[in-house]
Amino acid sequence: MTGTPALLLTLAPIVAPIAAAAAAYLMGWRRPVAIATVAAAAIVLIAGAWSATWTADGGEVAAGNWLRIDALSGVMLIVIGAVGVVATWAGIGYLDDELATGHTDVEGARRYGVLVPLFLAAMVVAVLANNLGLLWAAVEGTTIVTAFLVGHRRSRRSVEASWKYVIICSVGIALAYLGTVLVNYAAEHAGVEGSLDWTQLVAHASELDPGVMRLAFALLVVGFGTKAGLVPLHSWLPDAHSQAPAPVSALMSGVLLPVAVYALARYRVIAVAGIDPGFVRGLLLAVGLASLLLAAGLLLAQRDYKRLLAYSSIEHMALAVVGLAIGTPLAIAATLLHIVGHGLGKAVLFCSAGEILAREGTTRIDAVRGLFARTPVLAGLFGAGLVALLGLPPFSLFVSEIGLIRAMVGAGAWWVAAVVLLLLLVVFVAISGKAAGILLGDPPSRDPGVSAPAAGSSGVVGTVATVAGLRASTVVPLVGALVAVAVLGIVDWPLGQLLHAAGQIVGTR
Amino acid sequence: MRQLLKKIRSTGRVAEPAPERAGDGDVVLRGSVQVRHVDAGSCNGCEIEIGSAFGPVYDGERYGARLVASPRHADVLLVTGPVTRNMAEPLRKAYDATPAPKRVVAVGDCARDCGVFKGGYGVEGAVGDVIPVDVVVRGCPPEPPEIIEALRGLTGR
Amino acid sequence: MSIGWALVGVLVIAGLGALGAVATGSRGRALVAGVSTAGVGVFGVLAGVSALGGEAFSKTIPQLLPLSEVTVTVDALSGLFCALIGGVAVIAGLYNIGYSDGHGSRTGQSLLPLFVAAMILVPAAGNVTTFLVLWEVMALVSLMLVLAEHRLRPSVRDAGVWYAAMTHAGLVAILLGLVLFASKAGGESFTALRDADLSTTTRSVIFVLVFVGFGSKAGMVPLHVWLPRAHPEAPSPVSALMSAAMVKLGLYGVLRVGLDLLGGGPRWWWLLVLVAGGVSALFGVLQASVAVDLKRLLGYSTTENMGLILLGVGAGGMFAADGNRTLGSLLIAAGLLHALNHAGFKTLLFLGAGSVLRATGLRDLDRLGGLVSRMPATTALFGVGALAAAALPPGNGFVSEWLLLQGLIHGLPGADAVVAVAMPLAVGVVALTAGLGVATFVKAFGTGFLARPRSEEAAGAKESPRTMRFAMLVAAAVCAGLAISPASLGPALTRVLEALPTVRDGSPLEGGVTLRLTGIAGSISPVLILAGLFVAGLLVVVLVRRGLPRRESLVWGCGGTRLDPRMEYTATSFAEPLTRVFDDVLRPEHDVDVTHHAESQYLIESVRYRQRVDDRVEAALYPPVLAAGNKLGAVLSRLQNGSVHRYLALGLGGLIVVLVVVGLTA
Amino acid sequence: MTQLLYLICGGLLLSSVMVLWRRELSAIVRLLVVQGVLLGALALVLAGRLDSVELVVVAIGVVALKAVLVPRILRRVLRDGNEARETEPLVNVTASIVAAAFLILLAYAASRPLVRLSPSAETQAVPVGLAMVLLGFFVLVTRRRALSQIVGFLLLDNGIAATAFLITGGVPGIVELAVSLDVLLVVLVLQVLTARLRTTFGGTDIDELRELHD
Amino acid sequence: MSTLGVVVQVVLLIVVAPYLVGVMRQVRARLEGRAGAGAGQPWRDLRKLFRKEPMSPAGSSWVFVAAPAVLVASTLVIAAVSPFVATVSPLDGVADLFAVVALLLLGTVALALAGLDTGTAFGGMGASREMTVAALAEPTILLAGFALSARVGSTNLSAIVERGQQSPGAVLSPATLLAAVALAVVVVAEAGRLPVDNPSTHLELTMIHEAMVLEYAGRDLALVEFASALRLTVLLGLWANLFLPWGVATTASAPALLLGVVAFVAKVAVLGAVLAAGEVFMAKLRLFRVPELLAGSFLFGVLAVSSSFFLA
Repeated sequence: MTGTPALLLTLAPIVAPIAAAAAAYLMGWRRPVAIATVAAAAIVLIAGAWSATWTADGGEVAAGNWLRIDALSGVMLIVIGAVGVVATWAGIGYLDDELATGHTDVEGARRYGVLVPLFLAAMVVAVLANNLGLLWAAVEGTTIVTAFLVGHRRSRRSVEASWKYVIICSVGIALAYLGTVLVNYAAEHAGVEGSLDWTQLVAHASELDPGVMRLAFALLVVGFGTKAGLVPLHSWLPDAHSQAPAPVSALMSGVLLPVAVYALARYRVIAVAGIDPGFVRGLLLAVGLASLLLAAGLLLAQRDYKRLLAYSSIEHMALAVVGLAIGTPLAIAATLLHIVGHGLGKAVLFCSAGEILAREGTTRIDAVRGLFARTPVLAGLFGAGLVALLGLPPFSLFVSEIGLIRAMVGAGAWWVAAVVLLLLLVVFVAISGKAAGILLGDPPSRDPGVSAPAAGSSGVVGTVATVAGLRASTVVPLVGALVAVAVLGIVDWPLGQLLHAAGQIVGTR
Repeated sequence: MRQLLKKIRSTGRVAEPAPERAGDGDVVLRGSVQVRHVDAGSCNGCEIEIGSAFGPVYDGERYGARLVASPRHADVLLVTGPVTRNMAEPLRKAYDATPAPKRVVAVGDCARDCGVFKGGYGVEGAVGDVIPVDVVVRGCPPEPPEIIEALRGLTGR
Repeated sequence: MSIGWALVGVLVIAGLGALGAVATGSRGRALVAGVSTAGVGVFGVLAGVSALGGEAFSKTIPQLLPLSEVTVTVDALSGLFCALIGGVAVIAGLYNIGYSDGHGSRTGQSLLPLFVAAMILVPAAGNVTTFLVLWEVMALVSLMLVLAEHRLRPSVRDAGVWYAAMTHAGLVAILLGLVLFASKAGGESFTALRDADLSTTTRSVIFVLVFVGFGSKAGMVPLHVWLPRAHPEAPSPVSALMSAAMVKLGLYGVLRVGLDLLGGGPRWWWLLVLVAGGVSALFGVLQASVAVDLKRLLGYSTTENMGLILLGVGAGGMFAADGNRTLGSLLIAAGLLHALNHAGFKTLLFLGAGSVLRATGLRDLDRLGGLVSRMPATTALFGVGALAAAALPPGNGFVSEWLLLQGLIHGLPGADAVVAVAMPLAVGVVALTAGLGVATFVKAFGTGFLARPRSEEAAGAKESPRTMRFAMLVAAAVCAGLAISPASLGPALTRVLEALPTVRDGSPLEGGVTLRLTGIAGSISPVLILAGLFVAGLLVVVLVRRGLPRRESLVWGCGGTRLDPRMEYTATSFAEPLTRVFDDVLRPEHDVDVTHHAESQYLIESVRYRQRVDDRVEAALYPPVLAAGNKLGAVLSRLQNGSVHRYLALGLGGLIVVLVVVGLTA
Repeated sequence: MTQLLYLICGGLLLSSVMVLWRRELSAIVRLLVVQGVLLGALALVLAGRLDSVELVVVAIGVVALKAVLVPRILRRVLRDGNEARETEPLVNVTASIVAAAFLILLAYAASRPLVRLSPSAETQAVPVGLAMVLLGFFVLVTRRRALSQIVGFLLLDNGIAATAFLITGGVPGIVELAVSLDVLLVVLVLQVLTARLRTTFGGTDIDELRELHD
Repeated sequence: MSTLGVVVQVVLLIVVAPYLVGVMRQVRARLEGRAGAGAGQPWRDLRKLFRKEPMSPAGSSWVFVAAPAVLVASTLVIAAVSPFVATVSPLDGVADLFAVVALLLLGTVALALAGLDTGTAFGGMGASREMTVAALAEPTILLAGFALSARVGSTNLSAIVERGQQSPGAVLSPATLLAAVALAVVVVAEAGRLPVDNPSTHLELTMIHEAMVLEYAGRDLALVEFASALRLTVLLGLWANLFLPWGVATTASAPALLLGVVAFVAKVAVLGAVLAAGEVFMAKLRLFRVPELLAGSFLFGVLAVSSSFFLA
């Protein structure tokens, strides 16, 4: 599809969040603005779903040279939209609590209201960009937008986290820029018209100079790998994710990291055509497996549940990158399904972890005990999210992990499959052991006054619908997300065709 | 082992010839008497004699009398000594634990009438004061043939 | 009823049951969950029986499961396991009505029918992904059921984590094996796998992987560690379902992949199975014989029985690989029969243990006792199960162990050295296992139920409600049926063996009253044994009934005035000789605490003695792994020490490495 | 012209190494100004060689941004605090210089394929850009002050810009604009964060940021 | 007609069993220089015990009452089906070596449970020890059975005995001899004789079998004693006929049965006498040396099986 409808379809998901941001800027954080933000995210989701009617069978929605939706972008749009809806919806309650407990003020809430939709918009631009330079700029933009979101609370720790976040990500993304420059160089030299247009580059991929492209791809992997939380510049991730407000963590983990992986997927298509596929696979595998090992080891040693979730994100992104490395259509489809499932699952986890933090006042794993006995609904959400993230059925991550393993073995890399499975086993043991401590058992008897944080915000809670002590506005989107992940794991229809098409775009035999 | 064999051969039978049969014995127990020995406070003189009554020389077993480990298995309680305060209850229990039909044989003067211990502060009384006695064997201590004689009166062999 | 509709019934009832249990209040919840579980079980049995009757079913649903599709295939082999699981579920469901009445948790009760449904569907899976999904659903649901009582005991949490970890490790092995299989075969439906033409090495790798995975589910040593933890901690109907039904799916997996999909294999595969089975049987029974926790004892006994079953299957596979189909089919039939028998008596035993637990709150045999007069029906029914589990006639366990022994000893003529060494040892293992098994169940029944109670809890025990007793009665009846007429299962077992191409060889057993083996000389008649015992017993009773009436008297305590129940032999003391004999294997730990009088150290106020027998395999194998994991974590967390400079240095280092690599590989 | 080009590149490299050497923060900012001017000059030279008007505009923009705007922000950061000097770096100066030599060699080795693709005077100088990137990274790794880290990042960015100029005469205009905007925004963000660091931690020694760790 | 054989055999064993015990006691008494009570004393004891009052200890249950009957019944079944006098039996489906072993074990279990049911320390101790010995004896029995059946291709006792009669030379084969030794040890252990257990001990701490039955009285005790005599007879008879199968009737004709009866009585009497004589020379082993003895016999069992394979 091209022309004006295409332009509308591509611009709507960009403009809607920007409009919401503008509204927040003008009106401050109010209920209508909050709803508008959710609506903006919903528009992204709808745009993704709608575009699927063209892209699922291999078509595309193009608006000029700059913006374009194909199946791959479509999947990413759906991820952004879906996770965005969940995070912004659950964020309403979060911000209410923050305001009620004095952790933030009206100005802080306004800033939150402006930055979150901008963050969404930047990511939408990144996945819609057909120009790799624009893609880079959008990804870099997310760093700038989220810098103040990470440091939203202005405590020592959040300032520290945001400094680390900005410095490390800026460096990483600068390296990606260098890679982009080199691609541009190779493209100009090969006489590619519109030298950073992805469609053009793919068309002429085999003519690009392999020497330059190798260097470029290596820099891009390190650079975008930074944003995706991959070794060696992964270190910002646990700090930023554990300090950011829960909905922002959800967005960063569930969407931002996959967007960076998405960028790598785009570049991979160009790289494999021109240079030795063994180099591409080897590089991605090295980065992916090293990240997986790192995540597994640090999960074992973890004492903080928000950092636990952060390392789990590294683990899943590492899996996704291993999927890219394998690169068969099945591997790509499985990777994308994995990203979808991970995004929704992680959103649930971060939001519920935020709720736990609000109640318990600590993020230490061994300080939280017997959650099921005290707040069954919250513990249920957290537990179900973990089950999903550990890759257990009926959630889609199980199917996608099997798909990934099948793809690995099918591509002859059965040793990779073995290593990945082993590391995933370590991850499983680590997370399940710690989760059991948090969730199960009889709660420690404590003074009735200490568990007051939830009660402290009752002034606000009293006015909204609650489910077992939780806001409906928190429970509904989280339950919805879990149901969605489960449905995706059982039924083929919503995404199957789209994933298949995306697999055909990125995948190589 | 060869030495033992040689000794067995050289020793031969040590049991003395059995005296004449004393009577027809008890109707129920005829031919078989299992004996539970209860020391109710004896000076152990009677015990030595009982021991030799079941030794190879007097061989009480040839008349169908056999020592057993539990009153449940016994037909006859062979009680010795004056019944001390501490042993009165156990003696009653042992009697109760013995299945009917059962007989009690009081062995020795002490068992019969407390002997020299009569009136002692720790003595409850004679055996007959605690449980019903059927046969009394006199003597301090009685000799093995007298004990055997009493038992043969029950087995009838 | 057609298999397809039966499976639909399984799903529908499970779904309705789960929803119903969620919606019902605490009063009716156990009833809803129990009835629906039993209902699911009934449909499972129906499906299984149809399949065993010769009906086959296959259906593919491409709309389900992204990246793959759902394929359901039911043949006789699947049918046997569907029926087995269904049967256990019917009993456990009925039992649950009384057991969980009023205090079953919403989650635990609503998951019960789903668990059964998942188990019934596992053997019906027809392609790799479907199988794995159902397998893992089953694992997950069972995990949640194990955790159902997490608030009551901290040990539940540990058990859950161990269970989760081990079952996931098993999944990893199975997943890798099956995926490798599917990728080499070029398709993931079982039909494609069956037709695949693979190299011997590949086949061996696949077999070893899946055997490790299924072995972990079947409780094979050294992957059994979850079993004696998880089974005791789960609510009793769940213990019964896990121990009697779920572990059997490990056997199903070995049979399905090893003998059906891979179509047999070289002899060493099956020697491996045999050895693993033998080791598990011995280790399991040894641990059971010294266990003091009733449910832990039953858990180890499951390891033992699964070991025996796999020993039979391994020996059968060996003979089949040698071309001796007569013995191959006989031994595998023996294994299958023992699987059925084990399902029967282990259900009964776990339910019995559950009744005891419910009545007294105790699993500790040392503190039980005296239940025979307080819970007469439960005691009698547990006794029936114990008799069967001890593999004594006229119990049902005897027949299958007899078959197993027959198969093992007939392999000797015409054998080569491997068989000639393996078979006597296997017979020795089976015999020692049987002997220790008898001691184990004498202990369980004798110290747990007989004599006088050793604690106030046991003294206050009340008989279980009628539904629980009825469920146990059904289980006992099933055991009795299996004991009396094993020959009637002949046709069904024959049909199962027909699904295993390298093994099938006519019907391995036949006959009515007397069970006869085909191809070799051997016959046994459980009915006659039972009749003989009955007649002889009657004769004895009639002949000696005359005489004086029975009298009750105090226990003979050598005249002692006080004889309290603490002086009774306990389970620990009962097992003491065995503990001492197998000292080197069990390595018991003794603690002696001596408390002296305050006035003088020569006067002792009390002596406290405690003996603990830990799982030595676990102690030897698992702590080093855990330590290595922690070490890895400690090393890696040094990378993450908070310093931005270190983080950036890591990045610079990475960049330099990448640049060097790019430069070098140019 | 080629000589001029090489001279400018030499100046760029030298100024990067000087950053490693100097301790005065104000001097380091001055070095950044110099580097900004040299980058502008590089763009101008290239504009001359490639006959590109667009590059002239870019050159002006570069000077405005990198020699005027950004240093101004940095000076404000410097003025707000009272930390005039870099504290003891994590790697001492001598070792830094040796490391710099190694990094420059690595840059030469790594950029061989770039040179090989189209050997010209400009591309011969590409290793300088790459070396600046690595040196900037090195500054980030070893220098403790918040300001020094910003400078490190800017050095890295300048290196990339130089590389971009040298190999293709710059990326497409809109991308260039976006990149510049991004750099500016990053510096602004970092400036705000530095201020927050100062209020929450009482200083800008980045090595003090050790609360978040495993 | 074969039913006659069964009846004859059962009656014979019932009659003979107490006499066997009497003979053994008499042999022992004579070797100890005593006169002895005569071979008929066990029957006199039994007659008296049957007339006495049975007693149940307080707190015991139906298990205690039922155990003696089960013990006797299980032994009677063995007495009925095994080829003691004749190999033709209508109960062929039961005359399996493994079934017989299992039935023996069933009796042991019944008694052990009764011992536990009394709730005394001695009962439990006896049960514990008895089960330990039984468990450890099990591998030897089955392996010896394996060795014997390997030659015949069946574990049916009649088949093994008949084969032994057809080829008398095979009795002297290494496998059979080794199996005989192994089984002899097991017979001693199962029958509760020295050096595993001392049937005439009065010291509770050394008891195994006796400790379990300490609470039995009257006709219960009679049944237990009778059963233990019958088990001894059955075990000795089985051993005799498996290794010395001469004289066992292969048809149900009267002369053959008569010969069978005579041969059986003679064999059992001789074996009993030998066993009793041997006991005079032996002391009881410490309980924890018993496993060593049984392990030794297990080794013989393994050797028997492998020699039947490697030396065949």
